[in-house]
Amino acid sequence: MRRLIESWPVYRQLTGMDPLGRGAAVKSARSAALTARTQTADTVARSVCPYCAVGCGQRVYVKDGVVTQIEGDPDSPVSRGRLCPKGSASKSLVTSPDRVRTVRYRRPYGTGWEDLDLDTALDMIADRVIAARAAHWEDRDAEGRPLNRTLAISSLGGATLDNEENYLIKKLFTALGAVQIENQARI
Amino acid sequence: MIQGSNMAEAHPVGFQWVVDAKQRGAKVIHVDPRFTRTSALADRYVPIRAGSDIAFLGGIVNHILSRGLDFREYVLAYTNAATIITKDFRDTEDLDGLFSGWDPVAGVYDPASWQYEGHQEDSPSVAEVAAHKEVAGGLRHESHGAPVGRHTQRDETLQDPRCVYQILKRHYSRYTPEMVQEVCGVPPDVFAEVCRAWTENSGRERTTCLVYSVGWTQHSVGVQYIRTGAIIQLLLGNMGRPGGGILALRGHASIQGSTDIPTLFNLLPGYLPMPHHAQHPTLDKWVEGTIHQAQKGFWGSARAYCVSLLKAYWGEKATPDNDFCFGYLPRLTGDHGTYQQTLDMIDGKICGYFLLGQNPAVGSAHGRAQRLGMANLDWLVVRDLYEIESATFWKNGPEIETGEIVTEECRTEVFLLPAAAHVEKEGSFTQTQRMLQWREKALDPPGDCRSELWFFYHLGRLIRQKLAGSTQQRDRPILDLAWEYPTHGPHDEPSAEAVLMEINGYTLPDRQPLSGFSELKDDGSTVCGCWIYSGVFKDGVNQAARRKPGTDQDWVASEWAWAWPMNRRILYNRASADPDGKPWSERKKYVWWDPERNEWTGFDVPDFEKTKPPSYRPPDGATGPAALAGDDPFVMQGDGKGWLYVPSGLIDGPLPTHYEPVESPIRNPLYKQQFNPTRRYYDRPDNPLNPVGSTVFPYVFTTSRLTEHHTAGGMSRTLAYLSELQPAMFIEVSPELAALRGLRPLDWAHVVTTRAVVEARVLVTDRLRPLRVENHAVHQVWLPYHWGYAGLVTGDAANDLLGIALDPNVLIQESKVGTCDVQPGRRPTGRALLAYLADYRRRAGLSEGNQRG
Amino acid sequence: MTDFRSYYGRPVVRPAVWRKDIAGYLFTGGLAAGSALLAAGADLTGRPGLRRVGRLTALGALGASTYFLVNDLGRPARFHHMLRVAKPTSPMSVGTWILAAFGPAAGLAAVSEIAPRLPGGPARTAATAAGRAAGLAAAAVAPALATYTGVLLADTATPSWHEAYPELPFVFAGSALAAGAGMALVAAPLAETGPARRVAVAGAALELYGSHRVENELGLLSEPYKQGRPGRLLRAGRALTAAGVVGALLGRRSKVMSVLSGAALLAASVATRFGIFEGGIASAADPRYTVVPQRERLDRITRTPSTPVTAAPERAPAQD
Amino acid sequence: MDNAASPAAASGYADPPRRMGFFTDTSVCIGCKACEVACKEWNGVPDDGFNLLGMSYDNTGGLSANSWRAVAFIEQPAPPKAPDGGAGDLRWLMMSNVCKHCTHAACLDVCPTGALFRTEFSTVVVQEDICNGCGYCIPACPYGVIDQREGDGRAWKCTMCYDRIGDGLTPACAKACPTQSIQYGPLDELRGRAEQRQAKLHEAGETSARLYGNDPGDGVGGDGAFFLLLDEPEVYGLPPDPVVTTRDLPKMWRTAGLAALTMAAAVVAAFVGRSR
Ligand SMILES: Nc1nc2c(c(=O)[nH]1)N[C@H]1C(S)=C(S)[C@@H](COP(=O)(O)OP(=O)(O)OC[C@H]3O[C@@H](n4cnc5c(=O)[nH]c(N)nc54)[C@H](O)[C@@H]3O)O[C@H]1N2
Ligand SMILES: Nc1nc2c(c(=O)[nH]1)N[C@H]1C(S)=C(S)[C@@H](COP(=O)(O)OP(=O)(O)OC[C@H]3O[C@@H](n4cnc5c(=O)[nH]c(N)nc54)[C@H](O)[C@@H]3O)O[C@H]1N2
Ligand code: SF4
Ligand code: SF4
Ligand code: SF4
Ligand code: SF4
Ligand code: SF4
Ligand SMILES: [Mo]
Repeated sequence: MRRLIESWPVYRQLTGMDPLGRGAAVKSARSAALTARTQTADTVARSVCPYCAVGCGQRVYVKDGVVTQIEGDPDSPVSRGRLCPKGSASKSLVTSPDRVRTVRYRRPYGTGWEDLDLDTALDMIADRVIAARAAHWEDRDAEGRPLNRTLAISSLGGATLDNEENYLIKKLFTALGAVQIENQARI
Repeated sequence: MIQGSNMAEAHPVGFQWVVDAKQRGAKVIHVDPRFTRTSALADRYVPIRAGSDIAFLGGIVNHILSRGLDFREYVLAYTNAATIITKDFRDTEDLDGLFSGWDPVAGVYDPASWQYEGHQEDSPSVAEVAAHKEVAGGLRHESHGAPVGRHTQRDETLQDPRCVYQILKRHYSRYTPEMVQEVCGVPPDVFAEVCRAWTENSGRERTTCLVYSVGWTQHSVGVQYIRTGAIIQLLLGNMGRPGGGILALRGHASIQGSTDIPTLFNLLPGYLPMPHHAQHPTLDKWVEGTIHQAQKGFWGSARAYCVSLLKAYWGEKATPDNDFCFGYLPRLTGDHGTYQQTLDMIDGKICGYFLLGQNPAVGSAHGRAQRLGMANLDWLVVRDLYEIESATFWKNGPEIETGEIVTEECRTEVFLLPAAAHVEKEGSFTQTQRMLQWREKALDPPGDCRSELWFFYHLGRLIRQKLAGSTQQRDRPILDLAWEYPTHGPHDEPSAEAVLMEINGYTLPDRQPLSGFSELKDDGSTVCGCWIYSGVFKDGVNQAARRKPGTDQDWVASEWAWAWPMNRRILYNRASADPDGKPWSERKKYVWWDPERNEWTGFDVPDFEKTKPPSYRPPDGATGPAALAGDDPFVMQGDGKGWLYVPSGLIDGPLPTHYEPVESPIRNPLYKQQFNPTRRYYDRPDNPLNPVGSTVFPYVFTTSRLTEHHTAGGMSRTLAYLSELQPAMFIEVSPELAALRGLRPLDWAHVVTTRAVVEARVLVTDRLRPLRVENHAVHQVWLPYHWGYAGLVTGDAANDLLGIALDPNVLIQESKVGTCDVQPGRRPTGRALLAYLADYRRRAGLSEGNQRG
Repeated sequence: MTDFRSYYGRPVVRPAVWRKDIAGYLFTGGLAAGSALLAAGADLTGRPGLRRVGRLTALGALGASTYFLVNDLGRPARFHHMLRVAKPTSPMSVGTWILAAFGPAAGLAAVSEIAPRLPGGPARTAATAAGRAAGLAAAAVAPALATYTGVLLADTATPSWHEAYPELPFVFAGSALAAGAGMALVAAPLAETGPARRVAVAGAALELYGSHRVENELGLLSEPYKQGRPGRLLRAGRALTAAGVVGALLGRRSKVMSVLSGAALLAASVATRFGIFEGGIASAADPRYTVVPQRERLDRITRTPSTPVTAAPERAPAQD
Repeated sequence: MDNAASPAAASGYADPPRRMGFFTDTSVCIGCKACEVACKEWNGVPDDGFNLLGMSYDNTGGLSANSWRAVAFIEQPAPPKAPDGGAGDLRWLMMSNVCKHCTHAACLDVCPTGALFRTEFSTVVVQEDICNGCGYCIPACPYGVIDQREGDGRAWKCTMCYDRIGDGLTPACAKACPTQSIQYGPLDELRGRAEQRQAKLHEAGETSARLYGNDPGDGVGGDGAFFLLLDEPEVYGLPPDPVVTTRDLPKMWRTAGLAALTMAAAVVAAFVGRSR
């Protein structure tokens, strides 16, 4: 009871240094306990903004398996901790409920999406790649010079991806004889 | 000097350095068709007609040369100004817009007459040039310049009429301030101010930095825009020096990386060419194709780079006996670029398409062609974070509305696979200054989301598994592929560091990481996935992951991440010192020769052999790096010089020349030749162009970006916090044009080209203004290209307005300028839209057989 | 009209988000106060009919007031947070405590009206005494209840409210008296309405004088009270007040006349409150009323006229 | 003056830390709106609707319960050229508006629940666990800052990232701002810096530069978040000479007292006068 009364701001107004009830007397327990959630994160990863080529440094804070904040990395000599609106929206980019999180499949002539198991999808894609190569393989040109390729497969994209990813993409496609590999550098 | 870039909006955080410089007293000039947020912060904004930059910059070259304002010592020592050109060379000034060697049948030049004197025989044949054009060979020169022999004839007095300096002077003498006004719409007093500012702020004590980005590249003469900028920067001695240079602001997070380790049809990692069926039948020919035999510079070791890459691809299977599996590489026969592919899809030539974080339905030129192409595939794999337009064209696109795509009749099988986001995987991005920055993984991706690394590793594994035992010759390369990477975690994620290690390179058989490309061997004893990245895993340490705080370092901050090549932050930095190796000025010192210690030293890693003194002169017969003299700073160039004049390697000529964009309201005021004669254009009924000077399409439009959105919108129109900031597709028009066409603020208007009609809300603004060009007003309008039909905020895609016409050197589309009509109100819908367009085409005099007016 | 510059014609200060509840509360609070005062007077002067009407009205109006106040809260369930603090700088806090004092008193007074129905004896006596004490207590607080609302509105950045701070308490005091009297005229026995008629006259005089000043003495800031709906409301209020007073004075002997004039006074009070309320909101919604007086004040101080106005290039309309 | 320097001390904090504030230098603002986004991401503020407003590039439309930073865009003819030439004949002004964290904060003074309070850093913060949505703070603010959130009912505005600064961090908006148009720090330091910046701009011929809200002698006792502007405040949607409404409160109470007495007297007279 006493505690209750002592926590009553009017009481604190009357007894403390804040008679007008402007500051200390009216601060709530919640306010008193506030801390920045970055301070209580489980882990912090040093990352880089996924949008543009400035390459601003980011720190990614994770709590209970969820990204709770992404902000500029002050250590970065490129960005000095700053981020533009896009970089600042990175948390939404990662956590948005609108992100696709499961495989979506549209069958030929289909009118809507269907669910598909990831492994099945991978398997189906592998089959299609193999079939396209087999059906449209070009061994040699008209003069008998080697071509070793297929023009039935195309790929586009890479500028949002990691160097390691682009490396594997180019390596695999090249070994498969697919040459029509392109990305944003062309546009 | 910011031109062709909207740095404050497209690279906002980079722009902090411009603001800093401005506060320290730098003057900022912005040259752009429209007043942007960059202009708002500039000291001087110069409005220019879109597509006329060469005339503007050429005028500056003329200003410099006619007054002798060049940094003569630098120009003489470090550029090819003194080099003599063949006597057969004829300029556009002599041939009304064409250089000598034009072959109208092949549509390319025979560049023999452009060569350095004595190098005529080095010139590629017309057939080779034509092949080069098809495969965008120019892009290779991003890193290594064109092949040219080392010995050149020079006139150190610069008086010889055939020396580059004099040729340049003659070529640009007609680019007078009056001509600049006539072509660009820039008044002479404003132009004079720019000339003065640029020249006065260059030289020994001062440097000027030039910034461009896709406002320059996306033109049918884009490469030559940049070339003109390079000429000015070389003439004024701004290259290789701190505060100088040309800052090409690149686009996506790792667009630089995806060019270095290219997912591009014509390149292999490190700008090695994809072999061409005719030009590169053998390993030797292929290696030769990358360099000139007697070339100076670091391309001399190309064989080691090539062999090490083949070793990285085919591992133990690659042996000297089988030319390191060179035969496994697929061959190019011509243009396999993205736009050619699009048209091939329409023509039913392509079965399957992978979209790996790209959204051509909105982002690529000629959106309608993109979507019709995708609707004509057997299968499409879209890997993305969001349900983008390129994954939903079969149910939501504008062609559904017009009936050109009918869902029930569209056969394309679509797999939309969710991608892992940047925090859900580890790996490196290469940012715009060639710096690789490693990202730590923060958490696992949710649900079915996976990295590209995972997808391709396992796809490869699965295909190899399915093909195991195949005796088909075509399956050898995939079965022999070195495809073992350690995996970890619940999803068997491959190790990105293991891949980076392969990219860096290691020795065989003991797998010791290499510390740089100079350690590469051509005998198969080294593996290296991308030679220019060699060193990123030096000492077995992931150098890209270095995170020494910038505040704990000097201003070059070379211990933050890692830049290629060899952690060098400014390229050609040897030029920051004078020929004797002393800094040009104390204020601007960067890298210099330390005579005490007999080595190059400074703030950065010297872009020069560390112990080669300035006085070094190569012995006769030297090639490769050894052929570079102690004062040849442009170490990747065939002659070690900065090229004012490009004798070899460019499709459209050795000197930048003003041509009109493929769609222009006026005739070329300079020459009879209207367009870039070598531009790449796909002449087909579904790719019509607006006729030159058409009164039906009287206005100029340009398309670009907003701070608040990102490219095709998949990463911004999906997010509420960005969508609300720019919630609707709009068009900016000047008050004058608004009055002319009856456009009212916030009302609808629609824009028409021969390809499409796009509607948008109207923003009337003084930031756009009509320019007086050739004595009449040219009205320019501007459209952001971020909108599409998916996402939280939707709108018509500006790219539908564009046709496909490309720069001949790199096959980039001209999306920065076109002509159009603008009308008030919303556009027609459904079938009526097609009729409306057909009527426009008819009025413009375009019939189905006549696409070009 | 003075030229001024603004940001696309957008308001500078934010109009109150209060709904009609608060205008209603201004009226019911005043009615409660006026009635409580009349009831106390009637009690002391032996006018049970008038007393009863006063007490019951006070309670009813108080109930309505409470409803309006709570209903207007964004988080009604947190109404009690008002009692966390006692802040003299906050008219709403002061008002809360006034209501807290007035409410039980008025309630008790009203409940005591059952006294006559109680069996005689100590219970009835006690109830009567308690009723008197409570009624007097309520009456003591009533003037504060009636006038603090003037401060409530004036203590804002809403230009035409703030500028009217010398007038508003008087307008509201008058309006409260007139309303209380009006209710008495409607419901009390004709014979006991004498004081109510006199109160009506006094209230009307205060209200009319005050609102005349509000509408005419605030310079530019009077404008919102003269235009549009607020102007119509205030004009109606004036007409009704006048009619009510005349009726009150002339209709001494007619119940019908009394009821009509009482109703007119009540309606007048409603109209005046809503007029003042909405006039203030209108003044906040137009940047002119914020910018021009401040700019003039600044120019008076610095004596350098502001940058000449080149018609601002506001090509776009102010709003979507 | 002492209390003005540390309103926290006047609000019951013994030995408070230095007063923290914002200096927003609009002359380097690039209108990128990172401040708006960073604020929303940190504070979980809902979006403000997708409306094209046609107010140059401002589609936020000012501060609100759902926009605690809002960037204003003004396109206008450039003032007469500075000696060494200007950017041309056009100017595009941008300013990131925010709560001023007034020294004399009307919102705080009028709040009947104590939800609005002065922190130890002298900032003004709404306590979301206390606010009952009475709405009084809203018309009280002379800058039109604080606002009620639809569907939520409570009042919201910038907290100067009370949770962050308590841990020694920079507020999210200031941290993100690419050009440091928003500077966060001890208020007295910021005031000094601002004066230097203004002087420098004047030297450079940018004579339209002026400080706003930096003067502890102004009608609100100076702002905890003040600005360098390039035109009159009203052009940016700011009041030219705001005065905290509670400055007149004593007079108001006196008037109310007088009115109350008048009222009481009138009633007494009505009963006493005739019954005599
Ligand atoms: N906010 C934001 N930032 C981005 C992106 C984004 O979408 N949004 N995208 C990223 C990507 S992928 C890229 S490539 C970069 C691009 O960065 P930028 O190239 O800066 O972007 P743009 O806005 O396309 O074009 C720049 C400017 O070129 C101007 N321009 C158009 N035609 C001409 C011309 O003929 N001459 C001259 N001198 N100027 C012309 C346009 O008016 C525009 O202001 O930005 C990256 N950063
Ligand atoms: N008219 C006109 N057209 C233009 C331009 C112009 O200026 N004017 N600019 C051109 C330029 S420079 C460019 S770069 C293009 C850009 O055009 P696009 O690249 O087609 O557009 P983005 O929206 O950036 O597409 C990238 C996609 O990658 C996804 N993504 C992001 N990260 C990942 C990841 O890790 N993995 C996977 N699988 N997906 C990911 C995003 O969600 C997004 O949908 O547009 C070009 N088109
Ligand atoms: S924060 Fe902005 S500027 Fe920095 S990398 Fe990201 S998108 Fe580019
Ligand atoms: S600006 Fe308004 S909301 Fe902010 S502290 Fe001052 S009065 Fe309160
Ligand atoms: S709305 Fe909330 S913060 Fe505002 S005055 Fe009322 S209780 Fe205080
Ligand atoms: S200080 Fe924090 S709460 Fe205030 S505007 Fe900035 S980010 Fe938002
Ligand atoms: S973040 Fe900084 S530069 Fe960007 S709009 Fe906000 S204040 Fe201006
Ligand atoms: Mo790009």
